[in-house]
Amino acid sequence: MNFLILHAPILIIAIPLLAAFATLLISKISPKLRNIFVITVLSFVLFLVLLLAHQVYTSGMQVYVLGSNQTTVATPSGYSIPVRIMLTVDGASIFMAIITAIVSLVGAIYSLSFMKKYSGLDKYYTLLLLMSVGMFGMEFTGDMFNLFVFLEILSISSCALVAFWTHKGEPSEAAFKYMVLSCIGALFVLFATALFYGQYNALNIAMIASRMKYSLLDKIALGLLVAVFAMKCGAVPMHMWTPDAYSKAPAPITAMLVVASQASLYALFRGVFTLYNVTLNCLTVGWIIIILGVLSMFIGVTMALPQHDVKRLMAYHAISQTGYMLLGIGVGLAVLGDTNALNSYGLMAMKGGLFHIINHAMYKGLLFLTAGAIFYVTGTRDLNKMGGLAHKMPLTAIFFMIGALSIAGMPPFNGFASKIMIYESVYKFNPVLSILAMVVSILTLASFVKVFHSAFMGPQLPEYKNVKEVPKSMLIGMGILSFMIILFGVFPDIVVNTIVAPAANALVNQGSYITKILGGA
Amino acid sequence: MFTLETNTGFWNPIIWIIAFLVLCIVIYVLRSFGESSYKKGEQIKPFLSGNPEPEKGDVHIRAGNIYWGFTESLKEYYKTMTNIHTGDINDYVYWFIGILAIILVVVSVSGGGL
Amino acid sequence: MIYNFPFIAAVILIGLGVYACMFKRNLIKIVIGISLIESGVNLFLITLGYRKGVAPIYTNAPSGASMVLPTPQALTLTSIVIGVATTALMLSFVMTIYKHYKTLDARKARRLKG
Amino acid sequence: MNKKIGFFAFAVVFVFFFLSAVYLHPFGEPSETDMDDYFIDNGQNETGANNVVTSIVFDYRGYDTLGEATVLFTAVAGVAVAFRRLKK
Amino acid sequence: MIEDIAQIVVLLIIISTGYLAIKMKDLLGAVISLSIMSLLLSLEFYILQAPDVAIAEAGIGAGLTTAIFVLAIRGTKRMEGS
Amino acid sequence: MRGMSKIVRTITNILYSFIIIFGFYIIMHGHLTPGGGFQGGAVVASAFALLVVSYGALKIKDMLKAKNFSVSECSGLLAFIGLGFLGIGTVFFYNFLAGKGGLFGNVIYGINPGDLNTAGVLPLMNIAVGIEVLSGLTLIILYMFNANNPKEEK
Repeated sequence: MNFLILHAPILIIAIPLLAAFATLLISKISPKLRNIFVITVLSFVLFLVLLLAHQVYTSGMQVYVLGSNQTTVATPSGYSIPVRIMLTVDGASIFMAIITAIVSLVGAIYSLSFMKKYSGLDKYYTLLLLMSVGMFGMEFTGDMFNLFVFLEILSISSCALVAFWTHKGEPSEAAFKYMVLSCIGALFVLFATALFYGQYNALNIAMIASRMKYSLLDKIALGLLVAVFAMKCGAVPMHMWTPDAYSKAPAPITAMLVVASQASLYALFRGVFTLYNVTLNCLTVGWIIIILGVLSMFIGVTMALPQHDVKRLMAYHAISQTGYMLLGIGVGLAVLGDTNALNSYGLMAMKGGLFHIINHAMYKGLLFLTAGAIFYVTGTRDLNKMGGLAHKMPLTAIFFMIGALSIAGMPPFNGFASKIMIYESVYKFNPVLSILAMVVSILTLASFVKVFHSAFMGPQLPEYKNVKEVPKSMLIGMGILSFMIILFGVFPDIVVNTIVAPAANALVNQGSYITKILGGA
Repeated sequence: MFTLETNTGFWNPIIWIIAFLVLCIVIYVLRSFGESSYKKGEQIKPFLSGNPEPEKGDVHIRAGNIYWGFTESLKEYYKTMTNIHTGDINDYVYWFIGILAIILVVVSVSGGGL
Repeated sequence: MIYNFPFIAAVILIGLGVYACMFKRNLIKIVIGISLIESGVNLFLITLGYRKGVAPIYTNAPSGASMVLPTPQALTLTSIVIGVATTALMLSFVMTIYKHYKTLDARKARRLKG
Repeated sequence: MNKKIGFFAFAVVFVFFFLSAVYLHPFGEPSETDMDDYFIDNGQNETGANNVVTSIVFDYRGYDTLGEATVLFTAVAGVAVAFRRLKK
Repeated sequence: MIEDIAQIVVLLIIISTGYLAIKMKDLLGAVISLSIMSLLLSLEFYILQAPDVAIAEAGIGAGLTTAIFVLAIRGTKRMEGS
Repeated sequence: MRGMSKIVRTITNILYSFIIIFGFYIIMHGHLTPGGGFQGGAVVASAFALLVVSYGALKIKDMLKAKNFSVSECSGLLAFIGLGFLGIGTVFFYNFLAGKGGLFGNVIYGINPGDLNTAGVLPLMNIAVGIEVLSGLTLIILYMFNANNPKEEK
């Protein structure tokens, strides 16, 4: 057990990686064995993540230095600079890792029956594992160049999965657009890394942060990082790839793509809070993020209303919900230098934003999975052709209702808990933003009423006389997420205090992060 | 345990769940006051006034018709928005580079931090 | 004597690539543009690591000479392989798009919009 | 019209890239070199490889190399997915 | 001195081949231009004392990337316009 | 696409074995001279690309099988990550063989021609990565080539 805890950070990344390489070989033996193997591996990873989470919450940040002769000593003896790659697992990283592990497992379980009738499944599961590796790698890394490498793994595997259905042209088109944007973005991140390297001769995030001078080059690097990661998480007006990619990917992949965008969001926060923190002009950068967030909220939800492709509609809602997170974190960043304001409402806004991340991963994942279930039985995503499905698929209808009420911020579901945190704290910062957020919430409810009405309500349509409830593994996948939503809704206090508050504190306290890695400098 | 303290207020899901249950009971009680001798199928006919019963598919309001008024009144807005969402890869890169330019200018003009 | 000319050359390559991504309609031209950005960034990294000296290899090195910085070379090695991987995947997407759409024009190959 | 705005944005971004090239340290004189000096001084002792670049690629930053090999593997799987034969 | 001049010349040719690569209407020509640029880039890497990267760039950039591009152009269309 | 003329094939026949040997030389001497797994793998893969181009789809089907390359790619990667896992007694990716003496050589410091067996796990990793890269890049070429010639597959 001690061995597992000590090596947990690398095992969480290396085991799915090993499994991904082995999956191609195993599926040559038997497809059934491969399915069991993938599920086992992802469950074991979830177990490891929870173990590591317990360790992080009891004894603080974990550092794992790869390839040295001791796991935790970052700098070689006699030198004050870390030369090896290290994994740093603090509250924020483990928070994202929990989300990633849960959603990956659910996605894999759901895929068992959803993807059964398609060919190329060995590559599908390989890519699915690699995608979760990419996310874990981005979340745990403490090194700028390593971040770039795992960003590429994540974007390549997710693009390949978006283009999985090659019998039509649209998935390839969506994947190509996503790929071009993420390639340019990743290369810009590499350029920013090169700027840091040129000035400080360091690639380690803590080392760069401790040497940060905020010169013109740092400003350019900051601009590049903010723009790229905001684009990767789908902030308006760089969101155009999101509806394309989300609507054309297979449903379990879409649920994972949501988490992938949140990993980029995490990278944005890591860059702004840990690399720069108070050296930067907090108010300006905070307002940039707030404006991106508000635009995302408003344009996302208004564009969602007239859509008639159910997954495209949900993709626009994903953009709109990303706006809430950006708003919450942006307010936290804007008051970062001001201790009073930070304690009175800034930290609460950040907690709200972070809590919204985990809530959003759960309910948006659930909604995309129910959309996949609808597609599975009807063969269409067009809302105009649907109706009366609740007669035959009562469980899916209930799951959809849970997700829809949660995303609209209806009490007592979890969406409400995080939204009220954002409303109240943002109201103190700027009342207009808060009111806008409420309006967006109402519009969200309105458009989900539309989906629910046109897909599930109404008389039973003649063309869907023979539909049946979806297979068991899909129900299990959706059931897990609904259970999590209700759990988070009923016990918001426990969730906020155990996993969200450490994440917010880890982001704000740059000093303790640097001290932990470089020693008391 | 159930109460989430935000700094200005609090939020307790249990109260809401209890309120919801009470509401359900009230509705159930109200429903039990209704006519108990309702017969399915036969008593609809007076409402149709002798007309034939419409097909099931026609009764259902399709998605395209919901919120028609809303989109109609915001026609100009939606026109601009659809113009922006061209689906052209060059435009995607346009927007990305444009926002990058704005952020770079704002960040570098606004000067140092603390 | 040459001041920062290698840096500037690298930046010009990046600029050419971004230009191609923004203004060229042909999908393969866009991929070529990304290839150019990548070459530019690689050149930039290698140039960052240069100082007067020999290659960082002890085999057959002249004694007493200083060596150029080895880290950027390792990073560039990584980034070159990543580059060929992304290029291959993008080109395979282009081929699939051509198979279904029969065009390489970014303005015609857009069924996803709105 | 649209093209002009796009070109303007491109010009602004390019100017910033250009500035970053000009404001860096002069070519051939890196300002700080402590990490790389460590590699040059101790690389041979610690790993036994004469080629310092190899010792960085496979030892000090071996994890990056693993990621890079994974990227290639992912791309191959992606190409295979794009060109696979579809079940009828 | 002579090295600096050589470097400037190589860099200028790199930039001009890069320009040609995005300017040519014939995609095959553009790809060949890109390949020449890669080759010169590997020469430049060699001048900058990075033989490891030079071999990689010559093998991957000039060889395999070109092959992949040519295969893709064979599978699609050769001319940019029309 | 049909194969090229007889002259090209003859030259390829002579040339490709030399290129492959040169590639493996680069892989093996990665820790002593410029080169390593990636560069050597790329050189070997370009030899295979030459074969593909000069022989065309008909014959290449028998000579280079995508399935075999896929297996060797996976096994190369598994060997690489396995070497990482072997060091997990101390830390993942720990170079547990370097400077151990005996079979693994004693390191001579400073400027020297060096020995093949000194660098611990680095040469093994070079070989593993070399196998992975050469089969990965060849697979990409093969897949794209086969996608261009769907009719000739039978």
